[in-house]
Amino acid sequence: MESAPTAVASQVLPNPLAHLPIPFQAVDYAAKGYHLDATVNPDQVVAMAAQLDKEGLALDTITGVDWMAQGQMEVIYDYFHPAKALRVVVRTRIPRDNPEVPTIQSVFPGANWHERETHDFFGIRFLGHPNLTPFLLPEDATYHPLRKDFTS
Amino acid sequence: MTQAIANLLKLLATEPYRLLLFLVCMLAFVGLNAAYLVWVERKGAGRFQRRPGPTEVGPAGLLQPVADAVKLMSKQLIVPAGADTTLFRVAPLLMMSPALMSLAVIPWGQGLAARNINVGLLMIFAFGSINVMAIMLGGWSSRNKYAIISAARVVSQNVAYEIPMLLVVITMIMVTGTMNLSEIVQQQAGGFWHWNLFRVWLNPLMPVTFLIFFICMLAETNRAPFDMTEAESELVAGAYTEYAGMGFGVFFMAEYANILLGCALGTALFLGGWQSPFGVLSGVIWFLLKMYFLVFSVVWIRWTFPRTQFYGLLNLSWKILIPVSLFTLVLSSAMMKLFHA
Amino acid sequence: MKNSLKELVTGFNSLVIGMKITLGQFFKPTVTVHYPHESLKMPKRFRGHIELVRDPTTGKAVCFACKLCERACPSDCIIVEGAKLDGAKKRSVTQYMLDFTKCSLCGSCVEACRDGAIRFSREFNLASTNKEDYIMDLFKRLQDEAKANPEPQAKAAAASPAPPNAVPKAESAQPVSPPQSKN
Amino acid sequence: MIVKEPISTPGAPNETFVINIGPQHPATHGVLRVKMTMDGEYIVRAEPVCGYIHRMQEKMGENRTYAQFLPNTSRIDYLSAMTYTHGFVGAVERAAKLQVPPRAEYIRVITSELNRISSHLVWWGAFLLDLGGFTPLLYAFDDREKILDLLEGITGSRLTYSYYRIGGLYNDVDDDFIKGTRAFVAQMRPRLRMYRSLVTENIIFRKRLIGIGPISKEMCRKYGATGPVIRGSGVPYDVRRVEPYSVYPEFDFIIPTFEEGDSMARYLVRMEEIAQCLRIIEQALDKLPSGPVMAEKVPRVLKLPAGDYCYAVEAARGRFAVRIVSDNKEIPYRVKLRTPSLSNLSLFEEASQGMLLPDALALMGSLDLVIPDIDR
Repeated sequence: MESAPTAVASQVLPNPLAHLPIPFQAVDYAAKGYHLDATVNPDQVVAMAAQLDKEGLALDTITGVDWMAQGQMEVIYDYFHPAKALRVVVRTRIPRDNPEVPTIQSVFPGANWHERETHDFFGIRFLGHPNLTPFLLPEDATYHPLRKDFTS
Repeated sequence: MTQAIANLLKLLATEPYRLLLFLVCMLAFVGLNAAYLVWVERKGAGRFQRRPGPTEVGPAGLLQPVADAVKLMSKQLIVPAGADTTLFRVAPLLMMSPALMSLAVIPWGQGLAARNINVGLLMIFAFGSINVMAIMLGGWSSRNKYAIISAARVVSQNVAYEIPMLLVVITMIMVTGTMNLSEIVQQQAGGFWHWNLFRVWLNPLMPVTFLIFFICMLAETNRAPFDMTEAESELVAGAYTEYAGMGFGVFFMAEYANILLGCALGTALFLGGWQSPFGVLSGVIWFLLKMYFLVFSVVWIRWTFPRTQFYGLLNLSWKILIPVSLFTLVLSSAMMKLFHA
Repeated sequence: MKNSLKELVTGFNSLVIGMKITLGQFFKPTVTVHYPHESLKMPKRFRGHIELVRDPTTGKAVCFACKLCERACPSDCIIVEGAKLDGAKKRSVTQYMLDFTKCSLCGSCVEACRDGAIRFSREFNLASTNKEDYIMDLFKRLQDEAKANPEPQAKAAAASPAPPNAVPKAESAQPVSPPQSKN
Repeated sequence: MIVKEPISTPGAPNETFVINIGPQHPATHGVLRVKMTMDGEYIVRAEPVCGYIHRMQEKMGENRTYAQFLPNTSRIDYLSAMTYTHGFVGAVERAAKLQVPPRAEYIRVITSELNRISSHLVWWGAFLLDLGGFTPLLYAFDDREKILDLLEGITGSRLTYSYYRIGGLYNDVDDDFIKGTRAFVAQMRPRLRMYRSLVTENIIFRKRLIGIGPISKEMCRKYGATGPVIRGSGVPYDVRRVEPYSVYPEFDFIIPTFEEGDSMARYLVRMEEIAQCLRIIEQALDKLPSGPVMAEKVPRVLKLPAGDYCYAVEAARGRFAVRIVSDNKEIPYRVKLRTPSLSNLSLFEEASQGMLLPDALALMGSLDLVIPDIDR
């Protein structure tokens, strides 16, 4: 009987996007759930998105993580490939007191809602976003519930 | 005593009283039918969907229509702010009355019609167009966007389906040579092969003609699959969205009265009216049996098919039904000229 | 022209087939359960609200207020209090409150209990117009039940679901009604 | 059949009006609101407004332990609760490097696929309801009821199962379940044939779907649409095949795709998927190994090593991915739930432009939305 894939021996595949000028690190899929991981500067995310778009990747989701202890916010862009097993994570860190990052809506129109949601939850401003109004929160919400210092 | 009753009957048989008597009977009949067709519809829907339908009020849910009526009557009639009050209140009545009046010329049995007039068919179609107006006014006056869309739909739908309907009826008038419904039924006496539906020697496309009539009847009464006016997944309840209580109730009853009228007309025109299928024992019972069979088919169709697309509905009328019905019209006139002149 | 004629014929045919199918269903028996008059038997593993289990030998609650369930509950809907009664070797439960308005019937509490002291009840009809009805005093219930039925119900205690972490033993027969062919 | 050109100038401000489809409207099956700017019956702009049942599931995830968050995963997409729980426990197991016993994985596949069928059946009935056909809904619920009975028999619950546990299952299945499932598979096939003749081949139904709401491959990719939506556009993307998880590689099944990209293609994908689910269930029942259903050595107090972990599953509506960010505590630092309906709905605004209202609702129905899945 085959064992479950959670126990597949760890193996790091070579980077299939090595030709791109993105500082990718190949990651063990079985351990992490994605293949490539890159941390870039906030001003590079649009260029990254455009390059990944050319490679035929699709936007999975955008989310944030509040690293309050470090005074930073992390914005995570998840991409997946519609034809092959290739999951790409692009991260960027921005200061927590002024969380701003350019929008990638011009590349992936689907980013619109994910960015609005991330703005809702973390207060991260996506510069150039056409409609950064509350998406899931009430229309008049001014709070950002997923910030670690949020209390209801 | 018996003499008095006989005298009374004789008096009632004279024209003005006869009309009154029939109208009262007709009102009762239509009211009862409209109420119980709702029951039939719900019970039928239940059976088609493998569930029992209404069962709680009365035996087999037979008192359900009464409960519904009491509930509807006890509700407040709300006129929405900004609505055209007069039109809003008139619309349901305008929908109900033509159906009632049209039923006056339907021959239920031999000599059993409120008014046996020579232009019966013409009268039905003259009144028939009024209920379009009623839905349109109801939708327009209630000042609701869904209702207005619905009002626009009902007009274009009914205009489209009035034409093939009339073409079919003109065919029938030509074939039978009369607009008197009683006479049309008389002509179909003597076994089901004499029914207009099967008189293919008059027109080989007679069954198709009946089909067109039936489809148009469904469309004219806004029944599924042509219920564009109250397409609940798009327009909530269409023109009836703002109606509460008996305002809605009258619309609802009028819908069933119109179905009843359509089915009665189909029975008289195509299925031999009160004539028995075997040539003997003709009577009212046959008329009712045939009519209720058509009503059942209407229910059956409603609970089988999804709603048509709006342009699909218009395409069906303008591209299929009108050409075909024109063709049958031409064909039957040619046949008359050639074989039955 | 030929295509549209063909479409007309096949289309009409599809309508006739559809009507045949619904007519076929018309004459088949109904598949519904007429609820207030008849109701289904709840399966063995039905997750209703929880209830305390009585020890089949002593007739008292098995629970000794270890509070594992209280801690496991994601919605904080259980309050357990226990005390060491005079002469008893171990603690026993003195209060067991379930705030059913918060409970999401997830079963974490039953799973957390290592001694099988709570189980799911088979109660499904919990409708009420009164919110207080849902603040359930399970300990009182148990005592009421013990008063009404002093014989310890060995059978009821055995019916409590096996702790999920245990090696599954042969489950007793379950009233999973085998789907009957109805088409 | 679709009429593309509006009669008057589309979108001229004095020609348009706004209607609300939702949040209380028969077409939206939940509390979605679509603000439609209309030109007659043509849609100039349809803007979905979400958040009416937002419950902040992700914040709840930061407040409770992994085991305590597990019941929440059943309540995101209540129609395919099994697959969502699978995604969450998968992520935790991946992080904790737990090895799930094969019997548990097989039962997960069987129950997930049963749940997928039940989800598709609800969609099928509700979609037909959107199109004005009421009866198929009841037939679908009749069949779904049998699945719910089976799942209730083993999990004790009919909708929010919470059946999977970190490291295995809540409970083992019994013989009744296996027998019942086999019986269900056997009698579902003729039902599918009945559905085909009653609905799929019906001319009215076909006319309403063929060519309506075409969505291109490119649009799916740009919006991140997954599941039957992308497969209906001809892309064979299925997490079960592309990023295999659990024991799916051991089964022989087809990923149905249709090139047309219209509502009919999405419909056919789901109907074909039901048949494929039945195949998977049959194979899994045949191969079902014996053994425990819970991993050994699942720590009572679960702390995941610091780092972030993803796990994606193919839910009934598409790709559901969980991202857990851990800081080596009992409580996750961050739980991100990537739900398919959100991405699938986000393309509606672009796809519905210039459509007629009933067509747009047919398109919306064919996206198979579950609103809590969007709002979370």
